[in-house]
Amino acid sequence: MTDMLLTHYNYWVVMVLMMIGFYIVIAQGNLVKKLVGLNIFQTSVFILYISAGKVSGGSAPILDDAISVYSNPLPHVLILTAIVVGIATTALGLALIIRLREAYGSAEEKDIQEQNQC
Amino acid sequence: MLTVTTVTLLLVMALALSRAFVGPTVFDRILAANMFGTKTVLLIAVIGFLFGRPEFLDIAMVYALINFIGVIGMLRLIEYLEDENRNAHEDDV
Amino acid sequence: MLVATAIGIAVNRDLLSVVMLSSIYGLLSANFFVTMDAVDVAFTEAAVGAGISPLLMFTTMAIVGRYEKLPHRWSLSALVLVSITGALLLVATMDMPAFGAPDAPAQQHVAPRYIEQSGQEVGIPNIVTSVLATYRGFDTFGEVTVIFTAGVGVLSLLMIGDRATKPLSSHLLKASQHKILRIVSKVLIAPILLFALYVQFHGDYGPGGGFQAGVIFAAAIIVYTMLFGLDSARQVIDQGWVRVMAAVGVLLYGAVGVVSMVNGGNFLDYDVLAKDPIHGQHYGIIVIELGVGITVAAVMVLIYFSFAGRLVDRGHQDD
Amino acid sequence: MDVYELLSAILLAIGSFLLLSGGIGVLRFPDVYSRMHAAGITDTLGACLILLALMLLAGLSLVMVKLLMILAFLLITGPTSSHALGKAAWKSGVKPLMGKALNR
Repeated sequence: MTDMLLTHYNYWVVMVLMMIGFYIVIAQGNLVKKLVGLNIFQTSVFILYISAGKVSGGSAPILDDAISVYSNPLPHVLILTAIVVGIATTALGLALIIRLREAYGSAEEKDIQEQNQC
Repeated sequence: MLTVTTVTLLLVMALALSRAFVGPTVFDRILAANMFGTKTVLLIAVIGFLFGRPEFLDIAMVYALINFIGVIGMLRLIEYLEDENRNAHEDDV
Repeated sequence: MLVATAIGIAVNRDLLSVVMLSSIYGLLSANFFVTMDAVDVAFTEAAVGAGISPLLMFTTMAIVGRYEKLPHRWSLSALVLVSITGALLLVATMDMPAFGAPDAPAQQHVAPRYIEQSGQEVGIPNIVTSVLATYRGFDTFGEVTVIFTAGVGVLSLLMIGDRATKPLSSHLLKASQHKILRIVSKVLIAPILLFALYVQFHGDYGPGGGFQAGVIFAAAIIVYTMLFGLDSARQVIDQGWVRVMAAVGVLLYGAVGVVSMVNGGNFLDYDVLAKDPIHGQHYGIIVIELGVGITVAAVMVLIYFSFAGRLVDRGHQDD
Repeated sequence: MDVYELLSAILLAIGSFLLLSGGIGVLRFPDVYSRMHAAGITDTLGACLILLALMLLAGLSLVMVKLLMILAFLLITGPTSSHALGKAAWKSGVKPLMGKALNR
């Protein structure tokens, strides 16, 4: 068990973060906060990818004669674009929240649902 | 010595983080965030030297810039919010 | 520390502090990326997670309101669901390779080829850039398009009934009091823009590239907007022009692909752009990174402008 | 060369000490303004010292120029953001603790 703890701790950190993000998304009423939760979730996925790409003893993947072991560059590429896409989608979500707030006068999920039922 | 500095920086970051948790006012939190940013700049610079690849200082530079931008943005918007609150109260009167 | 910050975010009710903590969270995770050798990713996360996204959230908050209405309570069913999912994932990790193991499956598929061959095939030292721009050029093209689409989406959501710009509202005029801030940022904005260009064109040799440069460029303009008011920023940078630029970036990227097709290669095959493949790759990468940078910068500026525009408009309604 | 390394080690040590004291100050001081005092001063000086130490390690090269630029940025932005923070706090009506309130 302690063996597992030492070699797999990165996944566990990711998991805890992911679950916190997940919890915020499903349990909180405020839409802005939901988005923050979504961001946490997103970052946890980033961390999962990046930590999967790490090679112990490796160095950053920029070629240099003095270095022979590099970390895996592929996850870096994927995550790099994912971060920028993430901010774009977050902005889209925020814009939606602003419109909802203008339409319903509130950014709480509950209020909006109540108004819809009326 | 570099290692000692790294550990110290991490420790200070933890301290700043706890201030950000307790901080009674918003300004405490901004202060903590700002401090955290400076520490991050230093940490990245020191880590670059520790790993023997000091050409990655660009990142530290980005941090120095972004940190400033972030703090300014927060302060401006807080001012805006305060203004709005005050206006609302005046309307009530 | 990441976990602690995340818990803090979950518990805190004041949205302002939540966003502050999420900014710290961004800084922390970027630190983590640096120690994981992912310098390019740390670069991006630095600019995005710690800078732009909290700013956007703040702006939203200025419009939507600062506090959550409902008192926070622990929702039992949600907690149960979350713990079940967590436990399942935990079981799943038992099969995962150990952290940092060089023989993990992720390390064996195409990555070694990238590391060994890209130096000769593409001829630039930064493997991340060469994979981004050449081996996975299609993906990146798609992602640029996604960003562009998101920008269009934000515009179409927030520009409805775009009111004619009225004179500055009272609180934005108050910005004139920030004398020190204004002077300092006047001094700083030019170096920031210059630095963005450096990041843009140095991306072949060190960490950096179009995505990061675009975000930094946009950040400089956003600072200007915050301190000098939206209207003066709109005078400096015409909004219609920015919209055009967002499209130009994507088109530039696509055009590279078309040109390489005309020259007899495949779509986005840069080998045919010059006499020998290495030079062709160089040209191709520089041009498409430029396209990426232009699009990202333009979209970020547009998004911020439309958010800030809402803020100003609301100020008018209140008056 | 040895002299440089020794010098940089000393600078690093002083810098770390300053940063640590600043961190403790931020945690322990009673109100926003005194916390700002603790953070602002130690931050700037400590960062200066650490960057100087790294510069000594780097020697004359591009790295040194970059460090110099970071230093310049920090020197400009640090005090500015402290100023803005203090001003905003004052304007929003946070009063500094004075006199008897301090002794509580």
